[in-house]
Amino acid sequence: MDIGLTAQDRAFCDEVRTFLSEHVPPAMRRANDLTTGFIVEPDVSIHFHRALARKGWSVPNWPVEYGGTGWTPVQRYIFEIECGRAGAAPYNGAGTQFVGPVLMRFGTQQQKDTYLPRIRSGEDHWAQGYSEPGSGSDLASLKTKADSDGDDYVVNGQKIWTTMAHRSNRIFALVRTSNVGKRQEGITFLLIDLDLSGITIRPIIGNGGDHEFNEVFFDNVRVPKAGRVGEENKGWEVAKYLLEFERGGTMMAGRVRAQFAKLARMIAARCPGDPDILVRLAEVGTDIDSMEMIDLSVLSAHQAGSNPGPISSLLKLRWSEIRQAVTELAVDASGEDALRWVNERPLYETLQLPPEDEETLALMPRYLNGRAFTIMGGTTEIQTNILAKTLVNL
Amino acid sequence: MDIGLTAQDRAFCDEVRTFLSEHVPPAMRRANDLTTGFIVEPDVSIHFHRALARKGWSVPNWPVEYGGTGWTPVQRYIFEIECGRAGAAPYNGAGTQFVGPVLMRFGTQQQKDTYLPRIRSGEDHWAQGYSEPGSGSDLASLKTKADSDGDDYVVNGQKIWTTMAHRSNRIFALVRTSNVGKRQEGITFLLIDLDLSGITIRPIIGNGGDHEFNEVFFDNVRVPKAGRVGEENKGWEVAKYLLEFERGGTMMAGRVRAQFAKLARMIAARCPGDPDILVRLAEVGTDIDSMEMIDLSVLSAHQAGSNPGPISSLLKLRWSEIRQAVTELAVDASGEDALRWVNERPLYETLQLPPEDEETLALMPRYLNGRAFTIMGGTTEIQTNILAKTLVNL
Amino acid sequence: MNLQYDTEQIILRDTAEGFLREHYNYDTYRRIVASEDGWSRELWDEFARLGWLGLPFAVDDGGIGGGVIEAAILMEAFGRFLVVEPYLPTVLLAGGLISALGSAAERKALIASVSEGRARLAFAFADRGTTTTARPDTRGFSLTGAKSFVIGAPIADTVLVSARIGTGAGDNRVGVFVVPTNATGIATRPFRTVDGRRAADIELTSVALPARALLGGNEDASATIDRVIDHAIAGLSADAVGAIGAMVGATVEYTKTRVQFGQPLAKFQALQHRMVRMRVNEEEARASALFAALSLEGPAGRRGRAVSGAKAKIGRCARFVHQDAIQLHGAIGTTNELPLGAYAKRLLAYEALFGSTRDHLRRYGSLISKPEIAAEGLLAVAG
Amino acid sequence: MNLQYDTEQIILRDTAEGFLREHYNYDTYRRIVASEDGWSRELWDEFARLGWLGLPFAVDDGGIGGGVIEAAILMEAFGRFLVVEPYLPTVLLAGGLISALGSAAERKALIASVSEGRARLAFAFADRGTTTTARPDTRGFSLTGAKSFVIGAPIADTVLVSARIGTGAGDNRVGVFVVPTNATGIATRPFRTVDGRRAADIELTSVALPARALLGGNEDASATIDRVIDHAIAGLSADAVGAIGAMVGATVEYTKTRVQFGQPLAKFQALQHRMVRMRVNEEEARASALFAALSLEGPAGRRGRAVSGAKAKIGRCARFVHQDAIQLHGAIGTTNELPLGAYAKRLLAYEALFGSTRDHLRRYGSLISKPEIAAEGLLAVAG
Repeated sequence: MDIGLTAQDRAFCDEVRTFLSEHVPPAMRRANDLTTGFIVEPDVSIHFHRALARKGWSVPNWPVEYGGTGWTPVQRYIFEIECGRAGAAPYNGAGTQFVGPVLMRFGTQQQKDTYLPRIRSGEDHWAQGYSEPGSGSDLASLKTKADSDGDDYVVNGQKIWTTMAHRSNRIFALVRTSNVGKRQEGITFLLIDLDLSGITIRPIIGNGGDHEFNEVFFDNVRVPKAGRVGEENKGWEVAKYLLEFERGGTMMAGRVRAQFAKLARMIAARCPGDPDILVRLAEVGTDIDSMEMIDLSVLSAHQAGSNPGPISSLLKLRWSEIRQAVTELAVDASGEDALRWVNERPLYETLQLPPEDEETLALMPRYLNGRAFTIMGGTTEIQTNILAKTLVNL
Repeated sequence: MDIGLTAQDRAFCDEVRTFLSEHVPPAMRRANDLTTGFIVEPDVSIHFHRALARKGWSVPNWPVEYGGTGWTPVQRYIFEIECGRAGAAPYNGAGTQFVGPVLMRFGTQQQKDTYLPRIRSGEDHWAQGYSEPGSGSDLASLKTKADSDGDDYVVNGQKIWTTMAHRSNRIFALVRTSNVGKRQEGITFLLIDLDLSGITIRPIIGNGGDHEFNEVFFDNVRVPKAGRVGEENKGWEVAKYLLEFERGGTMMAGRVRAQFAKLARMIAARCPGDPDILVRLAEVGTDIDSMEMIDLSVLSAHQAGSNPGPISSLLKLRWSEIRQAVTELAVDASGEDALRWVNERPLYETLQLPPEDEETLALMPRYLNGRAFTIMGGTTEIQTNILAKTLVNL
Repeated sequence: MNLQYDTEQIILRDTAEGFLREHYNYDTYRRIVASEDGWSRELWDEFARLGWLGLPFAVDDGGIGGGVIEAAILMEAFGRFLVVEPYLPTVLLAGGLISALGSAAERKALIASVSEGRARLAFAFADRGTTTTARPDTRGFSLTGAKSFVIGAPIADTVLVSARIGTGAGDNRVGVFVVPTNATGIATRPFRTVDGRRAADIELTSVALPARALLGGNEDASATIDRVIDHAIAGLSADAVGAIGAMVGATVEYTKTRVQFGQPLAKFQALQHRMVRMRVNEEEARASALFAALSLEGPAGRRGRAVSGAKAKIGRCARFVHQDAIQLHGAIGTTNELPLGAYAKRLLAYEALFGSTRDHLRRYGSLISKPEIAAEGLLAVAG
Repeated sequence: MNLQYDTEQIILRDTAEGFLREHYNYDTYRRIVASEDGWSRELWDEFARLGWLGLPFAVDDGGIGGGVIEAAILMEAFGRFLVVEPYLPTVLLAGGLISALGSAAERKALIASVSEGRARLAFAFADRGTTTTARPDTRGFSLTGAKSFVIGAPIADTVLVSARIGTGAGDNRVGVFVVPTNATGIATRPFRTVDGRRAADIELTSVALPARALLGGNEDASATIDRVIDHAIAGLSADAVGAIGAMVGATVEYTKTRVQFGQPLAKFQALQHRMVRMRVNEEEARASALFAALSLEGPAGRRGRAVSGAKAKIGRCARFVHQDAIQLHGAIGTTNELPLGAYAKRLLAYEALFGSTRDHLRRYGSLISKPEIAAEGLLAVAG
């Protein structure tokens, strides 16, 4: 066993740092620091994505033949850590991490040729159309229906919690194409252009004051069947494959470490001597260390070609809680000042204060929005139910 | 509203303090301080009980006609607090709090005449025979059977977790007299002399090293039917009435405050400056205050003749957790020294060390035994199930 | 000892809740919070008409003569219905100071204007950096200093300012001054708070005041200020209890109606146990707030133990409840589509105002760590 | 980076668990703990025969040449099977010091006697009150001082004692002395520990030692002592992970068989969720212990961060698991009828030995509060 980096790894790390120092300008760093939602506005992150694309790094997790980097798991891990540290803003994970892999596995040649390059380049921005008002944790109960009509499906219904739909030009959605048999067996996976007529988007404002979520209404929207991924009524299989990626499949360590370092800096400046704040910082730090170690064990297992087991739900469960703990401690460490509130978003466009005051104004919104970490992408309760079966064999 | 004491209350308080200063000798106080189990050995507490009996205070919660004190709820509360503060060791709550009230409600005149005076005087020491190896939380599944045979029941089976059975001369037990109909409808409540032939008692040693629990085996034990309380097969009704008393019906504040004060003294001596110990002490203190306030609201409701509602399970739930928190903080505040261990019990008979060293040796056993607070008398999980129905109406 | 509401108190509670249920729903709250000033004059006038603005003041001063329990009942209702009007700064803080420190004349004048809804006041007590001082001069006093986080200041016409009136070393007497917010030398930097209220940082630069601006006499007002702030904390604690109760109730109702996997969420044991804990926290919080209110008129030491204990305990209950309430609601709970988020923000503000949960745990801890105090029952403590 | 056990390591784990499963069940544990000395010579000899007592030592010194991972594997097995023999004091602490400080001759002599099971050692490092000092004299050294909580001392034939060898102010060099427990001037007050082990407080009064009693040379051994103690903590952490795993496993099995209200406890969702948390804690604890082991040979700062981090994290996991394991077992879990209580006691000892969870949170906190360290990934940290 060893937990060290090889000479190549270190060389790679230097290359990444050089790249980031060139392509993460202060403005982007500031936007990242002052973003109170989950996602930095695409009009900011697109520039970084394009730079990555030029370098051939925009889809590192894809196979080489599709424009992937062919990095070892360790290299991908290094990339994540360094991006986090540099304050680089990721662009549209829904496209690179969900749609891409799904198309490679289930897509037609034409779908691959059409969409993959546009994800790589950042031309397309994808939204996810899964949840519905009545179908959250119980996704299979979804009702949005797609009726076959010639070469089209006619889609009627409503999706909710579609992150950044108002910034996207396309959406992938689960729709009901049959009501016979098991609920899971009547679901189809559809790619839909958001500019089609009959689609309306209603914003949903989070407790943190940010507009990231939306309701998307479909009123007799004609979607070409060419947009269907996999066979009709076989969408659940596609969805399950995709959910695996959503549940912590991505490496969190980079992003969380960056937030944690920011927290440590804030505490060092604000209440350096405070004993219980220090102890809580240490608790979060040790939580991060142990979870990152579990991440690395997964990497190592992958490298060794063995299956890490039912660990993805555990990663989702704990990383989401740890991310909340970071935002919570930040609020507690700032006392009364954390109560000061500004309505306008994004903060980096409205504020003109000393940096530390600006960051203080971001803490409470971030805490409030962060309550969704343990809800979105499979609630903590659902993950726990899954783990009861898969990890504890109950 | 007011939370003050009347002049009479204060006078009463003085009377109680005077009585306690005379009848709680240092030896009893020490025994109380160094007892690591739940209950001070009867051979110690009997002396206090006799003194109470002489004063007419040995069964304060009983109606006056049965030798009760006729105290107001506030006076009983004061008595509890002062007894705790004085380090007075209560004697056989099973007799005074369970058997007594049950006999007054369900007992025959002969049973009352026989047993009540002996409980008042302390002549009898009662044990409780409820749980069985297969019947814990699910009490109604009990199997110990009593077959009618002339004027006797012939009892066969096994009880477990019978506290202090090895120090008792009598036991009240739930036995199965019928297997037809609902499980609850075949249960009978029996009073049994522990010196009857066919009874054997096996000690169970707690993780704290104390012998308080026992298994009691019944092998063709002939129990006179005169010992039956209530009708045959109606024992469940009796048991439910009694459980109400067990679930925090007694006022905890006195005992807990005494333990808490001891903890505060220990911390002041051992780690006065330690910030997180102080914060944790404060957390426990505020928990105690709020629970005591709930206790007082129950008192006040009783005084006003109104029903406090489904609060007894809440009291059991939280007081048991608070008592554990006190023992846990004591262990944490003593660091490595809490790991020092002595096998012999009771400590007050074996130890001859400086008082603070002696008390340190009691902390870990007390913590370990204390894990049973949230299990005995209805587990936390059972209380929570009950509260889900009664308090939250789910 | 008697902890039962009397008939008048039950009527007060029912009237308050009845009025607010009818006139102060979530949409009202959102409209008021979104408005320029962040308060509703119409509702403020209603509060006056209902006698709420004069509730805690002596009848002789033109008040209703209500006590600490009545104030707590009203504040709990305000918390339950998200009322953001400046009741705390105007009535509990400033009003409390005026009743305690003001001369008969000052009380008559100021209390009346408060009770009738004509005045909105604030109390600037927290110094930012150096101590605010009142230098006596020929025409009266000259105030200089900086106050931070003055709740209600942006919408107050008058702000009470605490300042050192002591002259020379060793003399640290503090006085409270009645200062019109438009006086020259005052710079107010207003801001919104997370729970939709208004507050401000205030800069005072040689603010010239007449001698009569000093509330009451020259005696040190420090002890009174501490007591009034404890009253405010107790009131805010009742407010928090109202918000906690609302969140618990909303969660129970939601889980009974929200169906997933073919049954209401309320049927899942894991969620039932969570909701039991929420209710238990509500009960504990309510009991703590009551103990604080009932101890307000006792000696300072016992008052401090009860008030800091309540702030520390209720702060922890509030944290637990707002987090679990949102979690059990799921995604919808993280948005402003439901009032849930507004309650969470109100409780987060409660936790940090007038000293954090941690601060009060420390204050309580230093008092309770004396074994003789730790051993005392609450009756003895409060009696 | 590679975190997979290699074949030898898997074999070691399986042999260890296999042997202990067969020869070290709960009854064995109870018998040994109840015995006068609190350890079994027969089993100790078996440990020697299996090569466990020489495992971490260099082949040249007569050891097996195993590494930190091998030691961790063995310690985890010891924790899983409640082994109370003095492996930690003899092999990890004293043995570690001897390999690090001893001359070739000292290593040959002492390591051999440890590996072959002939010697049981202890390390007295914690001063009670004043610093233990070694005064040089004509015949060698004279040791005076008091050491507290010396694990394994009552059953050791030799105890290593740390003492100040510095002469004059500013010179705080510390040396480690090899002291026979029967040397004159040594007073040993033995006691049992909650987890059934033996320890002692040791008084040293002018204990006369030959010059060769000083392990190695005159250089300051402080840094080595810190490193060896970190090794011991890492080993003890693996032991704790074994005990945690055993408690979690026992609880899952018990709830599957214990039937109440007509179904196994394991079917109740509330209990399922608790057990998931227990397993998650087990995984986190295991990961932390692994990170600590893999950082032992790195620079002191990184080693300290990993070891204190592991002690702090695993301590919290241990607390959570032992409490929930007992609660889910119900009454039987609070008694010595099952091994559960013995595991709980072992974990409680883990939490308090070599610095409490809180102490290590503080040590870790002071290291991690530097943002540049907080930002670093573990690979970078350890690499």
